[in-house]
Amino acid sequence: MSGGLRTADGLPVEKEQIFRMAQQEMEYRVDLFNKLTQTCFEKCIERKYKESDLNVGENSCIDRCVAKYWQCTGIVGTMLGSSKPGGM
Amino acid sequence: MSGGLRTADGLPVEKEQIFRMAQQEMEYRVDLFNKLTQTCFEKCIERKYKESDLNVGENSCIDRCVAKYWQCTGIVGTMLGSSKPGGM
Amino acid sequence: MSGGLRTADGLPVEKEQIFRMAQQEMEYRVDLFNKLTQTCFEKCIERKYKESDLNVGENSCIDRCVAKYWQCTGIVGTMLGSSKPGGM
Amino acid sequence: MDDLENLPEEDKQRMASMIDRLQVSDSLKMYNSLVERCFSHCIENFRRKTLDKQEETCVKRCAEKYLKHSMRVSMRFAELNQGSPTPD
Amino acid sequence: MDDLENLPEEDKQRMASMIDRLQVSDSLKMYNSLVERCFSHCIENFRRKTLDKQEETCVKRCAEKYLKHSMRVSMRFAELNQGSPTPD
Amino acid sequence: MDDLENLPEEDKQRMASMIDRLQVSDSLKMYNSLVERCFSHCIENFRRKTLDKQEETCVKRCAEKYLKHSMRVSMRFAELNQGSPTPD
Repeated sequence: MSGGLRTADGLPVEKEQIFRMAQQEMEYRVDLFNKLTQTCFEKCIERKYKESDLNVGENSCIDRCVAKYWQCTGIVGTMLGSSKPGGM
Repeated sequence: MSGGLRTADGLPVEKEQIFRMAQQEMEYRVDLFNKLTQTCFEKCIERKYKESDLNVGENSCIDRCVAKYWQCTGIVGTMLGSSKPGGM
Repeated sequence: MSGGLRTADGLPVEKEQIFRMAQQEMEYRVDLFNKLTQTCFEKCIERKYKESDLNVGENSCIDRCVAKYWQCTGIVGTMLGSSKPGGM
Repeated sequence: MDDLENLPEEDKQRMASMIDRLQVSDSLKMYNSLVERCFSHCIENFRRKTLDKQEETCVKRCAEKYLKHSMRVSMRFAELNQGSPTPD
Repeated sequence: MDDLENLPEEDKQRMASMIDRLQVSDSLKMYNSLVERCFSHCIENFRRKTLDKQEETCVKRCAEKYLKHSMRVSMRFAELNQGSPTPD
Repeated sequence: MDDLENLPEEDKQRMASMIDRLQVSDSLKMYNSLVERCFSHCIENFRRKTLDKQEETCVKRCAEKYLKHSMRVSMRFAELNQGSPTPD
């Protein structure tokens, strides 16, 4: 707790920024996961709910849906100037 | 401000956790209320907006919608391992 | 750091409130902008995506959509007892 | 949440200020989503940049209905939270 | 995020507590949106204020399916984050 | 918000850092919702796990259109916030 710039909370600026970036990255990943899950549920799961298990068709649809969603994340990320696909 | 474990903010750990849980419980209730309100509006309110008052049919639909939504909260809560219906 | 009421963070109450209000106003504006953008995209942009530019019809639709949305913000704000149209 | 009643005065203040903040945030979000909902339901044509009389009436009734709906939901919700019986 | 491994013990604790908080918030939000989704899909009539057998079954299957779906997405998502190849 | 101009230097820094944080959060959320929107509009079949040429083109145009749309909305929005007149 000596020397260097400090934020309003009394922490060194650099460390505070690392925490903030880690938190934002985690919030980003949670948000991505939630949107992906909801979107693929809409696309792949039959609305009749005849049973509570996923059938073969639903399972393979989910796998492909996740893979395609991931590719879209990469494409849009590149357009927005992000360095790695699916990342910040 | 003496003895015991403290968080980064300098508060005793236990008290800090009580605040955090209280805040999360409140955010949960606000979110539940908002989703319930929006969902029952979609289900019960006629889209024509012929007048600005709720009619008899809409009012009784709202009451039943809230009651049924509450039961669904209980069912899903039980599945997720929550202790009380509608609670955390 | 002398005299006057202080919050849990050790800041004078009044200044802390100014920060809080500024943050809430900014979050409000970001939320308004995002909802406006999404809604006008739904209303104005053709779903075929035949090209990546906006055509003349889409551009003028956007301008009018934003203007009309702003008026709705004013109408609802007045009903909720807000002092200035579109503001807090 | 019974623990909260045993907290000293300064903690109660902190709790009250947290509740305050959540309520302001929530009512600003509600304002924005009310505008979005009524705009989406009521505004269909973008040939002019001002609302016509019919659109304005629609937005007003929509918002009034939503507020009345929300108050009724809130009464029923409070009853359920307290475990009161409700008429069928 | 490699910087995080070099942090001293108290910072790791702070990071762990942040992750904890995010997970609790996220699971409460997920609970609410699961109820909203299954209610919206399954409940169509409001002539009574209690769920009938068919509605209850629908809600249970919907929630179970969503949870199984979510687990599968989560496995695929983890593989993609680690860059593993997936079968076509 | 005029109060802000009278704040001392350290408070201005705190304000700037808050704005920074909001902007990063907001742009990450926007990234996620752009992917969700364009994926939902463009991807309809799940017979393979890679995007075909047509799907890729659709996603790119969708994202480009959304960004251009967003920039136009942002210009109109700024004008309205400053009370400038806009052409009909």
